[in-house]
Amino acid sequence: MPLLEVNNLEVCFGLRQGSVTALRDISFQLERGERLGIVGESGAGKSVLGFSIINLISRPGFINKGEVLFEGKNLAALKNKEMRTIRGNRIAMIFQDPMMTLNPVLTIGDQMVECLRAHRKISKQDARVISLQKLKQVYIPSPDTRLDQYPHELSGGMRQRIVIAIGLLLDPDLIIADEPTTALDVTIQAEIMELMVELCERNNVALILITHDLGVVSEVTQRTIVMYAGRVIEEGPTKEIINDAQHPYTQGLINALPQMALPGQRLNQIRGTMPGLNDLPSGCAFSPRCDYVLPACHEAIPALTKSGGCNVACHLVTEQNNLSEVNE
Amino acid sequence: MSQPASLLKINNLHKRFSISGDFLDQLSFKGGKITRTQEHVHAINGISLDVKKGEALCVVGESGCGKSTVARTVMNLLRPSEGEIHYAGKRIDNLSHRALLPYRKQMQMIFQNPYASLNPRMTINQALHEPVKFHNPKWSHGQVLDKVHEVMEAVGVDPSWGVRFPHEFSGGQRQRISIARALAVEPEFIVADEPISALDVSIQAQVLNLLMDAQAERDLTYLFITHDLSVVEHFGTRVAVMYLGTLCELADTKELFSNPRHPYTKALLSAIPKLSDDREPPIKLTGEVPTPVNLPSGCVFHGRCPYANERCTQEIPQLKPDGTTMVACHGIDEGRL
Amino acid sequence: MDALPQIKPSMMARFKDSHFWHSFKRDRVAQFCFGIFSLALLLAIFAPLIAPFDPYDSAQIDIMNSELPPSWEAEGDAQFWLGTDAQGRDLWSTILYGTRVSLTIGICAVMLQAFLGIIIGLAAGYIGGRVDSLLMRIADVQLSFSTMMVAIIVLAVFQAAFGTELYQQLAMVMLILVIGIAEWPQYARTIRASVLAEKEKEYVDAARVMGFGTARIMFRHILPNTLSPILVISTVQIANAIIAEASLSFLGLGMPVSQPSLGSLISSGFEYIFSGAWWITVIPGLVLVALVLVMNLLGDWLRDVLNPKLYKG
Amino acid sequence: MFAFLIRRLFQALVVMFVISIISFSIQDNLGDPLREMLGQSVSEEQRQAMRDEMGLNDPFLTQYGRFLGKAVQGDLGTSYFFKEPALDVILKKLPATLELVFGATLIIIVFSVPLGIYSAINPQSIFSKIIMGVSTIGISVPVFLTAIGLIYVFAIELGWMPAFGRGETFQITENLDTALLTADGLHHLILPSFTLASIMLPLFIRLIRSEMMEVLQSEYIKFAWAKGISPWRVYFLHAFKNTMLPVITVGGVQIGTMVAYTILTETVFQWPGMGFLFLEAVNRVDTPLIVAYLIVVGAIFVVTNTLVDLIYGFVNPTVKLTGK
Repeated sequence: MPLLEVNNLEVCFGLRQGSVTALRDISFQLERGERLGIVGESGAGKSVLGFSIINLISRPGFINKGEVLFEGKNLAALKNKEMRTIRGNRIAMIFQDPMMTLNPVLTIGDQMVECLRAHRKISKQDARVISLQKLKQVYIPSPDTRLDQYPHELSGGMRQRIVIAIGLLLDPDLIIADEPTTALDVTIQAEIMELMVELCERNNVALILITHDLGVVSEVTQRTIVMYAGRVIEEGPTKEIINDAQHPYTQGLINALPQMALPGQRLNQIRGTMPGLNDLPSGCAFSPRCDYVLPACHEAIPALTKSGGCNVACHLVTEQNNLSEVNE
Repeated sequence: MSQPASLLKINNLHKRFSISGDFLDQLSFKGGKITRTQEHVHAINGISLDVKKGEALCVVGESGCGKSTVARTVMNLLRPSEGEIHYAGKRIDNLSHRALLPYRKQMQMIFQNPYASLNPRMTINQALHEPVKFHNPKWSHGQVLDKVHEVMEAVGVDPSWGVRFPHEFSGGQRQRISIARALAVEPEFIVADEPISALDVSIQAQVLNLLMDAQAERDLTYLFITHDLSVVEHFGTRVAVMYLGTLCELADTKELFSNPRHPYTKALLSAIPKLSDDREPPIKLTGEVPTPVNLPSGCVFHGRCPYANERCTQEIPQLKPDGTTMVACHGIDEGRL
Repeated sequence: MDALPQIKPSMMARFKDSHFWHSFKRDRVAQFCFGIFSLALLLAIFAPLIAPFDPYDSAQIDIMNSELPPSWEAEGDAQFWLGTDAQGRDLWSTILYGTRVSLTIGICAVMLQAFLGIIIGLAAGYIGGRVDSLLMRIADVQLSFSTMMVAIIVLAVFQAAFGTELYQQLAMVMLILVIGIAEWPQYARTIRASVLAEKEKEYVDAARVMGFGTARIMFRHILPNTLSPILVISTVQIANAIIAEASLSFLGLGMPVSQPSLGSLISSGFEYIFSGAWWITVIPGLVLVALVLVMNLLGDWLRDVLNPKLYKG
Repeated sequence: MFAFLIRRLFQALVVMFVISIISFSIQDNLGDPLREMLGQSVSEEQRQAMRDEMGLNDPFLTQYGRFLGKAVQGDLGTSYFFKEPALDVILKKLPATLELVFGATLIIIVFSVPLGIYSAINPQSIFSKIIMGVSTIGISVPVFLTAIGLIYVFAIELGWMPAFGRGETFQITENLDTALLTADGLHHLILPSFTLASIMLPLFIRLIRSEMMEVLQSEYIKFAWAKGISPWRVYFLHAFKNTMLPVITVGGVQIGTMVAYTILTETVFQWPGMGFLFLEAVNRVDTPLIVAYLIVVGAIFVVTNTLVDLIYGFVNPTVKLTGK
């Protein structure tokens, strides 16, 4: 049994103008200890996906359809009280901006101890000892003084380590990290990413890394999901996606990176912008920006189909595969 | 290193911000005595740079290194605490508002946040007309209109959209409009303060290409501020690397990427996430980033530098040539690195 | 990219297409409140034409008619729809004139507040530094004393100094001045906060880089962006000013009984409430509450629609 | 801490200076102390002599200096009406006003916190909508109308409550009594306290609600949920502590308003406090009493504002009162 299995997940936001579907037909699996990247531009729905796994989408969003099976248990159908025993305990979450994630009026110690005591019956002293140990694991200098400090007394990189330490407190099986290094500097980002990989490997923790940065994904994850306008458009081993992307959008995204063009040359750009969720074009959402558009692209939404080692949602790829099959 | 071709020259620039509040906040009661202490953020500590005509000089550094302060000081949005700024041979940092006006036409700026850089209550037309009219008061309405159309087309924005308000556009489009506004007064020098860092990857490429096209067509000179080294490789003629308000290294782009000298530049380059599998592991920097309030003595980087020695903790390194590169490092000076 | 209409939209078309108008069309409460407020405004403006009696004209008042209950009560007189007050004035006419007085004072006082507050707030926010800290310190002290306190003290002192007679002649001007001046910090702080938030935005830097002058940036670029909070606060401030006027009149520091506002009318009726003449207090009281309530509801609605919380920075 | 103290001290001095100038001008210009003391029958010459003797013809600054010197010693003149030191008269009435403020504050805290939090947590529930509706009506009803309404319903129609006065009091010392320690006093206190609370209560409910709703949107609350801690802890520790910061600031400002409204409340209920006394003094042109009231109220403001700032610094760890 996979650790996590998401089946046909659909998430909607009920707005005054009617409901908007933010995620459509999302399915994927995650094995124990596996590191999965979810890549997409802002508005693609990647953060919403992260939050819907632990059933913590902010109002007015809600899971409309589908299931999130964690060790076979459907989290989408759990009651709040049961869900609470999983959040922070079996599944931990790391947020984007460490400056905003920690409560400014509580000490680091308070915020760690309360998390432990919410899930385990232990004394405050014992909880402090465990907290201290986890702070050491994330290489925080002089950890015992940190416990009594307030967040505003620490730097951004340090705070993100503390957030990671809080995530690790109860030895979870899965960590969901939502753009954990976007708000940090490059040199700090490299450190934090290395730390996360190290910790995941050492404790056999699965990781879902949500990011817009293909570079980070290629360094950290084993498998990658590419999202566009609320759908999965390509899914497969990270190496294959980076080196041999099949979906025109993924290709465009990779080619647009400055390192993919020759120094001093114009960059390869994708034209246009991602459509809003409430004015999606008919057919494939990428079709208005796609250079290889087929008539079918404007009519039907392509389904995720197997192609090589990946699953791709693109009419062109499907057609080419069919052709080569016929030829053989 | 002054050359006649330099358009902008920054001489030993310092900028400090007081963070001690007013006079009363600065007083404290220690050991029975009232003492007055003033604390400053040392945003820029003695930077000298010159931007040559027609080039794109990139200033790179992490948050808090003072790169944006350099941009804002150059544009006279801030007054330097020390040092001088010369534009086309004339000192401009001490000019009055009125005396600056001709330079405002020649120097323009593009900002980071496309959502804040356009006035939400002004249509695109208003936003573009106002500066053209202001700097060319003798122009007829038709001339102004022509100019506005010309720049809108140049940045790929349909002139018929001019009646709309900024909130009706996406981030990338707004950034195009901001660029159009800067181009509208026909400047020759543009300071771009992180113009693409708030945009999505696929849009970043569009805007970067636009800036490169504009440079080619209009013979522009850029001072380009960014935290993203990978962008610099495409854009910059030369690169200046900043750390904690000081200049570590200044080199031609190719030279910097193929042969970085300063330990900080090396670490920065190695930290860029790469798509290829075969890259070396990033250089690990130890220690915390110091705050610009209490600057470390000596080389500002010594606390995190793996090669720091006694001299680095005491003596501030000067920018010295090493081949074609200028670098401020005792290790290189001594031939240790 | 999508096709767009080529024509330049007119002000009216733009207003009709705005979020503001759309939410107004959807919101029944807002429409109702706006209706009531407009009605009150019309009644107040045309009070001399509508009112059956002139309460300021002593020739029309007969003391024999005093304390008559409303016409639907057993002892009511059909001539006086809402009954009469203790001096024999027709209550309906007096309420119309009272609303006129209350609204005049409320609106004029708020205009004065807005004038002072916008100028001080803009200056403090944009210029900053010493000017800012001095102005805001004064505002803090003044706010902590509260408008009511300042108004009561100032009016009490003036009343004692002028003597009651002269004071009553000047009452309306005094009320407008006192409420208008005492409340400036509310405006100034709101404007300053939004100016500070706006000043940080890059469009202001862009304007400075263009070489525009301070006045042009302050009034043409920043001020229009602080209009939302100004509109919201103005609505609520009119409500507050009306309450303040009523309270001061109730204490006998406001409008005289001969020229009653809603507050002084209620005050004059309070003595008779124990003897059963409830209408002199209750009816103007209801009018006052209704007037203030619709202003507050309109303010709440505006706050939701224009969302000036965004300007908190 | 040092800067804070200096600034507070400075502010207090400025406030008291302004008040003293105002007070002195009132004393100087309102009413003629000689007429109050001597009556009409004294000749003009005798008056001039008296004026010289009393220093009433001295330059303004000399007179002001003398006034200040006396004021510092607690001598604010003698009330014309009570023929007693004005400060004593005021201070004797102080407990009654403080009782009222205390009662109202208690009501405000007891009701606004739970109601505000409830309506922030369940903004869509019917009960929240009722709370919000009632509180909008609440801020729209002037305090004297609330008072009249309460008297009419509970005192006249139902007869449950006394309509006015302070009832029996418990004498602690000769000049200090309290209605809080007798059943009758407490009974009398109920309506005025609710009246006084009625202005602030809706304001605080709305403030707590909006601040709490904003806090609940924040990242750190989302993170607290993601940690799986109990809702009770999220709402009442994580969210509430952050909600309190702006509420304390506003609360400090509102204390002034509250004291101002004691004047109205005391007038309607004929509650024998400072406010009622002040209004009587205004009508009698009892200048020393007016002055004494101004100075006492000014002192109360300065003290409470300092306290509020101290509490704020205590709750908010990012503000350091203890200095660098």
